[in-house]
Amino acid sequence: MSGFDISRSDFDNITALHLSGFLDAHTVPVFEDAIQSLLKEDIYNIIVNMQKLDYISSAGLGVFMGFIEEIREKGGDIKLSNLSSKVYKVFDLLGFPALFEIYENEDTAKSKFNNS
Amino acid sequence: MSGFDISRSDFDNITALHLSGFLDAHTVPVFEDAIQSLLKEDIYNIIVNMQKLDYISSAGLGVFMGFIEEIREKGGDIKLSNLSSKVYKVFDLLGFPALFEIYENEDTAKSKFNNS
Amino acid sequence: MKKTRKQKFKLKISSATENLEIIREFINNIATKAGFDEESVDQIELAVDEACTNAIKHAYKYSTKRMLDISVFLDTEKMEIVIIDKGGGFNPDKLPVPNLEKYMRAAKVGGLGIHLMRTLMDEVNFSINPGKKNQVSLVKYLDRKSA
Amino acid sequence: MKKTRKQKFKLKISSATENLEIIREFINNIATKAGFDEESVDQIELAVDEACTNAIKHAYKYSTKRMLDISVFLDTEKMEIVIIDKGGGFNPDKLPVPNLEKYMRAAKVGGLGIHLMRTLMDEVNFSINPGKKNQVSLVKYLDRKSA
Ligand SMILES: Nc1ncnc2c1ncn2[C@@H]1O[C@H](COP(=O)(O)OP(=O)(O)O)[C@@H](O)[C@H]1O
Ligand SMILES: Nc1ncnc2c1ncn2[C@@H]1O[C@H](COP(=O)(O)OP(=O)(O)O)[C@@H](O)[C@H]1O
Repeated sequence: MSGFDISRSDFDNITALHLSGFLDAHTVPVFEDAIQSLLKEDIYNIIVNMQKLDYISSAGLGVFMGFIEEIREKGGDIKLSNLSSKVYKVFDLLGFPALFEIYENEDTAKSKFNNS
Repeated sequence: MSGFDISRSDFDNITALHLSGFLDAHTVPVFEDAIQSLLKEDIYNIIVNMQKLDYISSAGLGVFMGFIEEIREKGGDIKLSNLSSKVYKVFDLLGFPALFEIYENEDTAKSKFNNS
Repeated sequence: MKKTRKQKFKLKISSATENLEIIREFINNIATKAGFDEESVDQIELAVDEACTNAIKHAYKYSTKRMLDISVFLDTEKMEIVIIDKGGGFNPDKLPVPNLEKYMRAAKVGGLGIHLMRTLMDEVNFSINPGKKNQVSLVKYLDRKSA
Repeated sequence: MKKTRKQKFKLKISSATENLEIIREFINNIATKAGFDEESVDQIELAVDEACTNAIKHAYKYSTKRMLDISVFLDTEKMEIVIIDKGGGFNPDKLPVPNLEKYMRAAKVGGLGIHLMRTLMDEVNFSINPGKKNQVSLVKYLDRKSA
């Protein structure tokens, strides 16, 4: 029963959110709030690192769909990294890999922001 | 859901049973059978090493009460070792430490057989 | 340690998202004991989460005074989970196939749950009786390779 | 992630020792979420195992066709678990205090369960109605230090 936690790392022009635990209909508001805070600070280059995320349901996937348009309009992006195979499968089942960039590790995700 | 397992190590005149997992009313027959086998082989110097035992209920404690008299009559003993604090508490609550020898580790338990 | 061939389980639990974790572990434990491989267990767990989330959100509109009603039927060939609510119901045949690109542009956060259930499970059946008994049955067979 | 103040849970599960593990995890999860410390959670889990084992063994004599009936009531001050069986009942006031030394000499393997429950929990109450409804209520308070 580990609940859900987010920690944040700020780099030059990129911020990474590290999710851990369970992202479901109960814990989704925590994740939404974290993204909202970034947008309020005009941070649009976002990496969501899921290394320690044990579980995601469609409620969690919804957060990505809910914010991505606004973020891309501002010239930013949400890039995903470090998905466990269990979590990746859920993203994959719904076709997320065609619409979101998913990287093995955070550094690669970071470099993709810098290149663009 | 790790179930229950026993592995056995035979020394000169002592046998150690290593319990792992959950010892409850469901898994008790496995433990009883293991002790029965030892008695059939005329092995009466027994160490029960509980290092990997995560859980014990009164059904598990019953096995000790059920066999100890017969074993001691034959000049043997059941000595306990490596109890986690969680498992020790259950033994302690019912007063087992007054009637069974409980040791921190298997080597000490072994040496107590050799001394006697 | 013999196994019982046929089993049923019934769980009633307050309709609260905070209970999803307890429900998932309960389902996970039964599915594991039933002999499903890890991937199938994960799939069953997620499908049940989606169905319960729908009952909590749509049927009971987050009123934690209502109770979720979850039954599990297990036999040697399959596991069936039935989730019942007494909410307003809906028409499961009229749901669009989710279009992720469209959803993203519209910032739509939902609409994936039932599609997921259908993808994850071997059989998904609804029986809707608004206000009385809306039920979704989720079935997974033991011998089939995961979807 | 707000918490619901008052909650109830009801679990019906085949009366089989193989289900004790599922029951324990279910109880453990609720007790943990309720905010009990680890030692108290362990104590509650063990007391419920003992009560369920008794129902499986004494009330239903290992017939796995019968169902265990477990209810959990949670509020801000305590957790109560009620286990009901419809077996032949017994007189809980006539049980001897277990005498380990005597038990060992007689190779008696049982007789510790109810004593354990009483030691582990803050309140243990039986209400016996043979053949109809035998119930044991196990209560643990949140603010009290473990026994
Ligand atoms: N148990 C239910 N009671 C009432 N309506 C429901 C129920 N389950 C699903 N629905 C309806 O079906 C729609 C699609 O459900 P779903 O695919 O799970 O997506 P989401 O719940 O994210 O909207 C919901 O938006 C809701 O209108
Ligand atoms: N649910 C029950 N139905 C009928 N008899 C019971 C029940 N629970 C306990 N008993 C009786 O009380 C006795 C003491 O129970 P307990 O202390 O748990 O020890 P054990 O079950 O190991 O004998 C049992 O031997 C049994 O005769």
